[in-house]
Amino acid sequence: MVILQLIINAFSLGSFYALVALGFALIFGVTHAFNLAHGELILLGGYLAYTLAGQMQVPFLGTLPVTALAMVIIAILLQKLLRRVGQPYELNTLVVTFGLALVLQNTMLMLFSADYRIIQSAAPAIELPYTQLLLTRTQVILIGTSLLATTALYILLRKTFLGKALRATIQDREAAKLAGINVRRMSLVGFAIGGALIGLAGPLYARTTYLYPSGGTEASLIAIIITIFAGVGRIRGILLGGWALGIAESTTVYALGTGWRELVSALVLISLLLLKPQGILSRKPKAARLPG
Amino acid sequence: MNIFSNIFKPIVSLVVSLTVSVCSAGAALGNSSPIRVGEIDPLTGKLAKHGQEIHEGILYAIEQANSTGGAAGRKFELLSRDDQSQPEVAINQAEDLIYREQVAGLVGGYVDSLVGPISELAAKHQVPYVASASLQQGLTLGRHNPYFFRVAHLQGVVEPLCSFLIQELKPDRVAVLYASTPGSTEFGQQVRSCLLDAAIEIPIFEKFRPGSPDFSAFLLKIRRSRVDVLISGGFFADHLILVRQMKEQKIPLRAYIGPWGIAYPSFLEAMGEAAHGLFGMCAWNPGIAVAGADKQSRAFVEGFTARFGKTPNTTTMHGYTSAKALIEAIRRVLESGKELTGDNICRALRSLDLLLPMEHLQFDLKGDPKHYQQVVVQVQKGEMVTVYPADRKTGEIAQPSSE
Amino acid sequence: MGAKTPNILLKLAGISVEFQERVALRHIDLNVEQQEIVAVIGPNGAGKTTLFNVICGQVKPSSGTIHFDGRDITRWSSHRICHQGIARTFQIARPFPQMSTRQNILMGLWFGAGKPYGSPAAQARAEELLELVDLSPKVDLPAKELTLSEQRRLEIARALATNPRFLLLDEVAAGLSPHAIKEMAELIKTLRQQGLTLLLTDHFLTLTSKVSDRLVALDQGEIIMEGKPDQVLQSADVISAYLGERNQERS
Amino acid sequence: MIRTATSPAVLGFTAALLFFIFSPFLLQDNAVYYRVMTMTFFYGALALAWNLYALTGNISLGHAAFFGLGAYGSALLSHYWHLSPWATVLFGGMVGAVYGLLWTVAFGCLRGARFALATLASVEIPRVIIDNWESFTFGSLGVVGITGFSAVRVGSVSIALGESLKAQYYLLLCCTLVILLIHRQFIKSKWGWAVRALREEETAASMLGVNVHFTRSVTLLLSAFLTGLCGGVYAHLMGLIEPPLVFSLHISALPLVLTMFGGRYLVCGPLLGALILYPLDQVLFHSLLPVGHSILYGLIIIVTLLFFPHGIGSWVQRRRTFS
Repeated sequence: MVILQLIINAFSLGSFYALVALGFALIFGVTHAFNLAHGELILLGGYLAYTLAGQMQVPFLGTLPVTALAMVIIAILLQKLLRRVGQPYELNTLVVTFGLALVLQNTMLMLFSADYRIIQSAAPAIELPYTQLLLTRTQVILIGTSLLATTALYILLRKTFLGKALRATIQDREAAKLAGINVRRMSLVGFAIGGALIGLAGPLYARTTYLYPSGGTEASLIAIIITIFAGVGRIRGILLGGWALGIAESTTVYALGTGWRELVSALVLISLLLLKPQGILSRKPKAARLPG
Repeated sequence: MNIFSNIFKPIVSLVVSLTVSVCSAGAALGNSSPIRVGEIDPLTGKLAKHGQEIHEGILYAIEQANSTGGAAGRKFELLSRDDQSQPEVAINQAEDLIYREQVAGLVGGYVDSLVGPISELAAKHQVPYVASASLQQGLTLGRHNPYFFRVAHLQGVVEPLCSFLIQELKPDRVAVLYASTPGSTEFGQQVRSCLLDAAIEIPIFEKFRPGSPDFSAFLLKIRRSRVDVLISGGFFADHLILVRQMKEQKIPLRAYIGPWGIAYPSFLEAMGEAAHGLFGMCAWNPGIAVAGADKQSRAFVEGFTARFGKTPNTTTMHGYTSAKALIEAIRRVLESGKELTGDNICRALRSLDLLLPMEHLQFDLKGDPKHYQQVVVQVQKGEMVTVYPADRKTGEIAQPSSE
Repeated sequence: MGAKTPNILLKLAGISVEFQERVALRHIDLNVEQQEIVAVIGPNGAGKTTLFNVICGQVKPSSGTIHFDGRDITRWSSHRICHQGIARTFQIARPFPQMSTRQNILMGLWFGAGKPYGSPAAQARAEELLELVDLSPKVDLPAKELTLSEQRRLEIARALATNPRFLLLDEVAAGLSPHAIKEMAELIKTLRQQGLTLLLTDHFLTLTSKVSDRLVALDQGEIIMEGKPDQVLQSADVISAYLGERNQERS
Repeated sequence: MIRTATSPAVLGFTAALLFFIFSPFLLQDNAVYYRVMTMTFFYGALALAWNLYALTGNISLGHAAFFGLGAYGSALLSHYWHLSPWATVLFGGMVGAVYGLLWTVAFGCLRGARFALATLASVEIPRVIIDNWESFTFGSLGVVGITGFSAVRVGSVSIALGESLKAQYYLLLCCTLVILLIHRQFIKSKWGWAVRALREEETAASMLGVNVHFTRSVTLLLSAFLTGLCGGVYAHLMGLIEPPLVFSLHISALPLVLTMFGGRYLVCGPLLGALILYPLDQVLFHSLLPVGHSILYGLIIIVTLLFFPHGIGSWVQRRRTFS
């Protein structure tokens, strides 16, 4: 029973990680912009939701569309800024967004003060019938939202024309250009969708952990780790990667102790990078990369 | 030398001295010029919350002193600096305050590892330093530093907690979770040794990194090993998650004790109902003051709330107390007509005997406070009730309502 | 591998390459004689580039041996193979994009032939090679600003700078105008006269049939035909491999 | 290699060097200047050491591992065996290099984002072990009271490196100059060209006779050694270390930012970044805006990178990249 409960908790933690990562993964995949200010944007979304929920009494789920919309706008502004960044793009965006992260962090410090904010959920946990397993409402929302968001994104990328163009851009920018895809517009679309996902993650972040102005670094780190973990452009991999990390961490804490959590996740990550360099879902070995 | 000065003086002033003129209006030491007090705190970054609380306490003490006429007709001026929780930054900023801004004394400091280097700097430049929230024993244990004072220490936390556990709660099995910071680690070790002395079992003794987003696996372990008391040496934010997950998972505990971070009005506000029954510790809080200082305490709460628009808490009070000590010492030096030197201020600090809301402030020879003692409080229906020690009790221990 | 035949420079025996799921090369035997020009032809995905990669040490064969000038070089790494006198170009040109044309060639001279960057010998040889591939007017341009065909020529010059005895040219004719192909053919013949042995691949057969002594037709990782250009090009197997249905599915 | 006429960069460098050598004679005992500049040189050295490996095109986000191991190696050796700091710092460098060797074995085939991430994760391994091995490393309590640098006797003069800020200033200036010299020789030499070739096109470089694996590995070892050395110097300079301090993301990220800001292909680029950003932040921004100093810092980084994608040095030194 304890093990099952552990697994439920691990899945919810993993879903949380995946949600935090989704926006980053999409933006990185489509545009190769390495957005270190990702965590700060999530926090911004979280603060927005906190304000809505606290001062205007908007129900929690009602804050999600508002923050998503707001973050789409901010992400588009970010794209306009990053468009000016010169080559090498990945590295330069990394440094520029590092600066942006500092600016955002301190702006939030001034706007929202250094106090910790949390969106409380008053509802008690649901006890699953015939077992003693507990499922809290936050867990339900986390697992549900991450599944929904992943599925929606997956369908968007696989089944729609826009998605196919996006996917082509993720896989090979040059080839996509040659195939007549407007890569610049795709990058705008990528940022917009990424922004919506960030807006979705913000309120959940505020509900699962807490908001404080310099907390964005951790969120960014989680996002980067899960993205590379999953393999760039693999949406289902993100959910799997999040779950894998959640399970690794939970079992470590349970079996070894809280102090070893970071070590085991680091080891899992490194071994995955070495054994499956293309991501958790990959089957092809890396030699296949060579032109044959 | 002359040639060099002619060529390099402009450049030197460009790089270094220019900034002097920008930020400080020249540190003249005339008789009517303000008395400069320097403060170093983590104003940004992860510890910004507590750093800013200390800052507000210090600022309030300075403003209060100025509104009552300053010291011997001179006003106080506070210069705050951010240490970014890094020792080299703390040293740079302290040096800048001492050398360029020529402050009369230093206050502030939240992290032990930063208080240490600043105190050494203070000794080197013979400037008094009154640390606001320093705990570790090592700081005052080794080399004697006559310029270092602090208004808190770890015994003031550990001793009341241990006797509360042993005399009042009498638990069978205790879990100790502590943060991987020097202060919290030392706390964990001392609590363990006093519990072991009292033959109380400690099935779980673990360290964690502050800022973890999830404790559910740890809580499952708590449930499995059937501990009845959890002592959690984490901080404010860690309690937010840990307590909520504990309530959600319905972990059966007789007591949850968090020495840091629970006894804060903002914590009670953030947690709401979920905070009911938790134990915390504090040196002061609105309504909790040392004997004889109730009136002073109420005045502080009123004044502070009017000034900053929020309720002060124990961290604020640590900042206030440290600044108050320095201000009082400076005032005594000036009023006795002596020169305002570091040595004179330190002498005044050592002979200080002040009744403040948080403690009856007297420093011993090492610079430690003589009477710093925290109390154990329990959150009962959104209020903090002092439950230990007996002479400061305002209510009885309530059994947690859940389960 | 018996006694060394004096004329054979490169000898592949039973080379197979497998990437986890598919076989890229199956049991290839191939001999190239001194000063011979051999062309490997075949449709896309036949394994031509993999064959080059195996010879140059970028892909390790799962079985078989490679001998060069009597030495077993099977598991050597690329840079040692280069120092033995093998040089190559790539299907998609890979110049050093930020370096100038001259610097690109100087790299080959320095690391491949041991002629230090600033030395007069290196400078002189670089001028010579630039002349040879007709890039003299573009010496100081960054390589990324050259046209594709110029990049290919640069790559040949850079490969020659390592002072090779054996040169592998991957898709030499791709993207070249008929005029440029003619020039390339001349260049290849000149190189052979200077004592080089060449192995080419050519997808469209436009160049190879003119210059090569021998054609090797590859399909699905296997040699299906080998011989004089006319013979091979008329073979039904080769034609079907090029025109076959399988090939159309791919595109 | 080939020296053209004295360029503005060489002039600028000489002027700056002369300034840093002689400025203490004018400033007498300006403690702030010494403290800040000592740390500036320190971060400059760290950035130079970091950039050595970044020149191979693989960006590391895990140099804090070398730094922390260097700091702990040095501090513990000094604590348990009371060796001279000079010896322990060298040992710290070697500990860093040993971990670098592990990297070359484990991460040898990783490139780009994957490499960056693997290095980022690999910082946690020594950090968590040191944090939990309390009996030997003192765990989260950190190592305190690390002895400072011992006095050096030059002829009849004894220089107290442990106490004198001026001496520490010159010590760090010398360290940085040495690392700068290594960095310069590295960029200008055959080795540097090999590194540049494999950065721009690795497969082609290997086919031109560059031993890619060896070049990468030795470069990493050198970078790790120098970073470990810096860690050791830090431990003795500060007198205390804790796992979160020396294994922090800050230590990994700051060299990257300073280098990108200064110009990562320039001989002096990383140092230039440190010389501009660090004093500006510490002396000016901190005192102007105690709470918001990072906003100014961040804005400067954004604006510079938008207008000078190759770093501010590219403006000072207009595309004088290598030769």
